[in-house]
Amino acid sequence: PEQIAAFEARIGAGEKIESGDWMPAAYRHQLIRMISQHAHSEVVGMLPEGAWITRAPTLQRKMILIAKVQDEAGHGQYLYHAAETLGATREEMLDALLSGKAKYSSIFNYPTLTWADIGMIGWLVDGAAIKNQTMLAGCSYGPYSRAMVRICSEETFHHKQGKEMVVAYAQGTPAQREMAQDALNRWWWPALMMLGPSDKDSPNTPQLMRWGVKLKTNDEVRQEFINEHAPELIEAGLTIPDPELHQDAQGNWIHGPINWDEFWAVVKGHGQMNRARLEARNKAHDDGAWVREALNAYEARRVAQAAD
Amino acid sequence: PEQIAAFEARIGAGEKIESGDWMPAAYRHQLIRMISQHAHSEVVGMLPEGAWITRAPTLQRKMILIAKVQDEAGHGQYLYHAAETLGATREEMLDALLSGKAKYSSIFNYPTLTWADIGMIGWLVDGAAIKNQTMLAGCSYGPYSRAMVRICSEETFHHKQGKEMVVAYAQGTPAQREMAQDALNRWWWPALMMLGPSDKDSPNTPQLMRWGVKLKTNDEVRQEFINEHAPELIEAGLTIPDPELHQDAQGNWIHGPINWDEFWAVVKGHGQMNRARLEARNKAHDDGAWVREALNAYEARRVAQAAD
Amino acid sequence: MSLTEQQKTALIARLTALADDEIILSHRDSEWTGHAPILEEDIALANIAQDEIGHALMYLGLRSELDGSEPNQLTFFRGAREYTNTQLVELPKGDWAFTMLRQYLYDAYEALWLDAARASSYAPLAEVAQKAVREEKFHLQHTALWVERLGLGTPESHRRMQDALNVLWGYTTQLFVPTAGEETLIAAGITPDPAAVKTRWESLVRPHLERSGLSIPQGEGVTVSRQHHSEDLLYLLTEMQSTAREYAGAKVW
Amino acid sequence: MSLTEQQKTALIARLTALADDEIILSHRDSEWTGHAPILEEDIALANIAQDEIGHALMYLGLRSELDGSEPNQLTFFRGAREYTNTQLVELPKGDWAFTMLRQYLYDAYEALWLDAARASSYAPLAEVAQKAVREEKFHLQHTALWVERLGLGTPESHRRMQDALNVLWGYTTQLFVPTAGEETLIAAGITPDPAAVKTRWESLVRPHLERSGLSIPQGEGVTVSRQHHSEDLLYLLTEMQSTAREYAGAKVW
Repeated sequence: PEQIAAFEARIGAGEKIESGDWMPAAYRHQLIRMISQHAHSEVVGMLPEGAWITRAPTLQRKMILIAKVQDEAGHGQYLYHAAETLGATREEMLDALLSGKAKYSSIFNYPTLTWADIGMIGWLVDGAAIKNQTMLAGCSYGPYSRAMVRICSEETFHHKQGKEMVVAYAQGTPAQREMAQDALNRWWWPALMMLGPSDKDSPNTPQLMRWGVKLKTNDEVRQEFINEHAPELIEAGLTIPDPELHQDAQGNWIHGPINWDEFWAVVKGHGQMNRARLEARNKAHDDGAWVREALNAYEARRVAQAAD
Repeated sequence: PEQIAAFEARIGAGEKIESGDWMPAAYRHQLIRMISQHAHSEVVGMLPEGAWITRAPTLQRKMILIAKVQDEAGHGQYLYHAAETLGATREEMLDALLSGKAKYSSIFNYPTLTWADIGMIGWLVDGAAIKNQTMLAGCSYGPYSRAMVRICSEETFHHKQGKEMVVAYAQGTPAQREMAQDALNRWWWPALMMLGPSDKDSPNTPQLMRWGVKLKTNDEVRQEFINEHAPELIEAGLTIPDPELHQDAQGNWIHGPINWDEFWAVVKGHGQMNRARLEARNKAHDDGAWVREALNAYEARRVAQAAD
Repeated sequence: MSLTEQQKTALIARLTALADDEIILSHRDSEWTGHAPILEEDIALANIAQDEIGHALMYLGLRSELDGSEPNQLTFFRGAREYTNTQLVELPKGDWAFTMLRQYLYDAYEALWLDAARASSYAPLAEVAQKAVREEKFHLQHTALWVERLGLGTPESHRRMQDALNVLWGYTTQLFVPTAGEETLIAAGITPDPAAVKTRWESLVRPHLERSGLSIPQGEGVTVSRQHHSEDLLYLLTEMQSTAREYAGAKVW
Repeated sequence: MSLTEQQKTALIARLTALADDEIILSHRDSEWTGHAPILEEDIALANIAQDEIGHALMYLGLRSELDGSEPNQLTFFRGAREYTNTQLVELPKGDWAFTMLRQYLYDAYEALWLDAARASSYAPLAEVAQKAVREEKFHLQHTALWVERLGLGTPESHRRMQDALNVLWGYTTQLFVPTAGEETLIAAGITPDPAAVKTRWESLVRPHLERSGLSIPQGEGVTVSRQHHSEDLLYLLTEMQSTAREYAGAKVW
C-alpha cells in the first residue's frame, strides 16, 4: 500500500515509470495487455492493406503503400520491444495472438474491397488511431510513451496521404467518386467504434486513468476524432452515412446511435474477416517454422565456431 | 513365327484383334504406350483449358467449356480402360505419368494466354487430333478402335465449337480480332508439330503400319490437316504465320520448314508449362491420397458388413 | 398472376440472390477441374458446376422478364459490393472435405427451396423449379454419399470433415436470412418462406451429419445481410470477370 | 551522345526488359507482405520490393525520354504477350527458400549489370546506374546471407534450397539472352554485353552457392526470347492490373 501510494504520487507528479521501477502487478498486467494488443493490431493490420500492394493503380501508389505497410511492421517491432520491457516475451505474445486468446483491433476484421479503402483506412482508421496514440504518448509508462511518439509521427504522414487520396478520388471520375463514397459508407461506423466502447461500458477506464495509462475516456477521444474529420469529409464533398449527425451549440459534432451489437459481434469473431486474418497469421507462422529453425541452427553453429 | 504370321494375316484381312487374342509382345507394348500416352494427353489437356473456365466471358461459354473439359476427362477414362484390356493397370500408368516417365502430347506444354486460345485449341488442336483419331479408329486393336470412334464424335463437336468461336472473334471488335490472330500465331506451328515428327525421323512408323496400328504416316496426316484448315483460316480473315505457305499443282497446301528444334526442346521439358503441368498433376494426386484412402476404407467396411 | 411493383422489386432481389449463390459456388467448384482426387470426380463436379450455371441462367432469365436486365451484364460487370451471394459460397475452395460438405449443405438447401417453389403462385417460377429440383436432388444424393464416406472413412477423413463442419456450419445461417421485402413474396405464395425451408433443411441435414459421425457445432451463425462480403469474393471476381472486362466492347462471344 | 534510330529502338527494348523484370519480381516479393517467416523480413523484403519499383520507374523514365511513353500506361495496360520479363521472375513465389534464392540470383545479375552500366557511353543511363548499383549491392548482401544460412542451416532448409536451385538454375540463362538489336548497343558502349555480365555473374554466384553447400545442376537452360511466358504471368497481371483497368478513365491516383 505504501509502495502503491508512492507509485501513484509519481504518476500524479507527471513522472514516467521505467522498466526497472516498482509497479503494481495490475499496472504491469494492464500495460502488457494494451501494448501487446496494440502490437498485434499493427501486425494484423498489415493484411487488409498488404492485400492491395499487388493491386495498386500506379507504380507510385504501390511504392507508397509498401512503405506504409513496412512502417506498420516496424511499429509492431517497437511495440513488442516495449512490452518486453515489462517481462513479456515475444513468443508468449505471438502464441496468444495465434491461438486467438489475445485481441487486436477489431477494425482489421473488416474487408478491404476497393482501392479507395486504402485511402479511407489512412484517413479514418489512422486518424482515429492517432487520436488514441497522441493521448497514449502522454501515458505514464516511459517505453510505451516513447514508442507512441515515434509511431505518431509516422502515422501522421499516413493520415495525410490517406486524406489526399480520398479527396482526389472524391473529385475524380464518377466511378472514383462512387468508390470513395462507398468506402466512407463502409468505414465510418467501424472507425467510430474502433475508439472503444462507450464510457459506461468501459469498466477498466477509471483505473487506467488514475494510473495515467489512459488520459482521456473513449467518448472524449471519439468526440475529438469526429470534430476533426466530419467537417473535412463534408468539405471533400462526401456524405457521412449518419442522418442524425449534427453540430451542437458548443460546435461539437454529435453522431447518431452506434450499433454496438455489430461491434461486439465483430469482437467475438463474427466479422467477415476474423477467421481469415487469424488463419493468415497462423499459416505464416507455421510455414516459417523451418526458416526460424534454420536461422537458429546456423547462428548456433556460428557462435560455437567463434568460441573454438 | 507361325503365330506372328497368323496374327499378321488376320490384320491383313482387316480383322480386329481383341483383348484375349494372342498378340506379339511388341504389339502389346506399343499399344499400351500409345493408348496410355493418349489417355495422359486427355488428362493433362484438361489443365490449359480448365484454367479458363473461371475466366470465360459469358455464362454460356463457361457451360460449354466445362462440358468440353468434362468430355476430356471422360476420354481419359475410356482410354485408360482400353489400355487395361492389354494388362496395364491404372496405377502403373498414372505412376509413369506422375514421375515424368510417360509422355503426353507436347502441345499441352504451351500456355493458354487469352480466351481466344480456347477457341484456337478447339479448332486447331482438336482438329489435328481428329485427323489422327479418325485414322486410329480404323486401327487393328478392337478396344482402341472403338474408343476412338466414340471420342472422335465428341471431338468433332468441340472442333466445330472452336471454329465458330474463332470465326466470330475474327469478325468481332478490333481487340477480339487481334486476340484471334495472336492465338493463331502462337498455335499454328505447335498444331502442325503435334502430329508427330517428320516420317524420316519416325522410326516406329513402318512397323506400326504393318500391324495396322497406324494407317497413315505423320506427314500424310499433317497434309490432310493443313489441306482442311489452311483455306478455312484464310477464309476467316486470319493470316497464317508461315510466309512460305502455298498451294501446289495438286491442290495440297505446302508449309514452310518446321522448327523441329523447338519441338524436341518442348518434348524434352523446355516448354513454358512442362514443369507446371506435371506439378499440377502430382499435387492433385498427392492432395487426393487421403480421399482415396477414405473411399477404400469405407468400401471395405461396407463389404465386410454385407458379408456378416 | 400479375405482380405488384413491391413484389416485383422483392422478387428481383430474391432471384438475384439465388443466381449469385449459384455463380459463385460454381466458380469454386470449377477451380477443381483437372485437380480432383479421382478422375471420376473431375467429371461429377464438372457436372454439378454446369448445372449451377444453368440454374443461374434460369434465375437471371426470370429476372430478365421482370426488368429487362441482361444476365451476362449482371454476372460480369457487378463488383463485390453489388453481389448478393452468401459468404458460405465465396469461402475459398479448401480441401475435398470442405468442398463436398459445403456442396452438400448447399444442395440440401437448394433442393428444398426448389421443392417448395414448385408450389409458387408465380407460374414462371413454379415451372422452372419443377425442372431444376430433379437435378438438384441428384447433386444432393452425390454429395450426401461423400459426406458419409468421408465422415466414416478414416480418422483423417473424419477429422477433415469435422474441421470443415466447424467452419461451415455458422455460415449456413445466412442462406435463410430473408432478402429485402421477401415477406411480401411469402405472403402472396410467390416464394417459399426461408424459415420453413430451414426447418425442413435442419431435419434433413442434422441426422445425416450425425449418421456420418460428425458433431454439429453450437453457437450463433452469420446473420448479416447478403451485402456483406469477404476479400475472397473480390479475388474471385477479379479472375471471373477479367476477360469480359478486358474486352468490354465485344458484342459476340 | 545522340542515338541512331536503330540504337534508340534497341535501347527501348533493353530498358523495357529491365523494367519488366523489376515490376514482376517486385510483385512476387510483395506477395509475402504480412506473411514472412519473421517480422524483420516483412520489413526487409518490403524494402527490396520498393527499390525494385523505384528501378522500374528509373528504366521506364529513361525509356520515356526516348519515346514519350508513360510508365504507368506501360505497366498497367500491356497484356502478358507484350511483357518482356524473364520466366525466372514470373514463377510463383514458392517457399521462403525459393524466394530468397531467386532474389539472390537476380540481385547478383542486376548488381553486375548496373556496375557495368556505370561506364555507359549514354550519360543518362550511366547516371542512374551509379545511383541504383548501391541499393542493388545492399540487396545482394542480404540475400547472399540468406542463401548461406538456409543452405547450411538444417537438413530441411538445405533440401529446400537445393530443390529451389534445381528449378531456378535453368531459368537464369534467359537473363543473359540478348534483347532485340542489343548488339548495336554493345558495340557503341551504350549497354553492357550480357555475355560479359554472365561471366562475372557465374564467377560470383557459383562459388557462393557451393560454399552454401548447394550443387549446381547440369543441363541446358531456358534460352527462348523474353516474349515467351507461362500462364503464371497471366494470373499475376490480372491481379496487378485489376484496379487500373477497372477505373481506366481515371486521370489522378
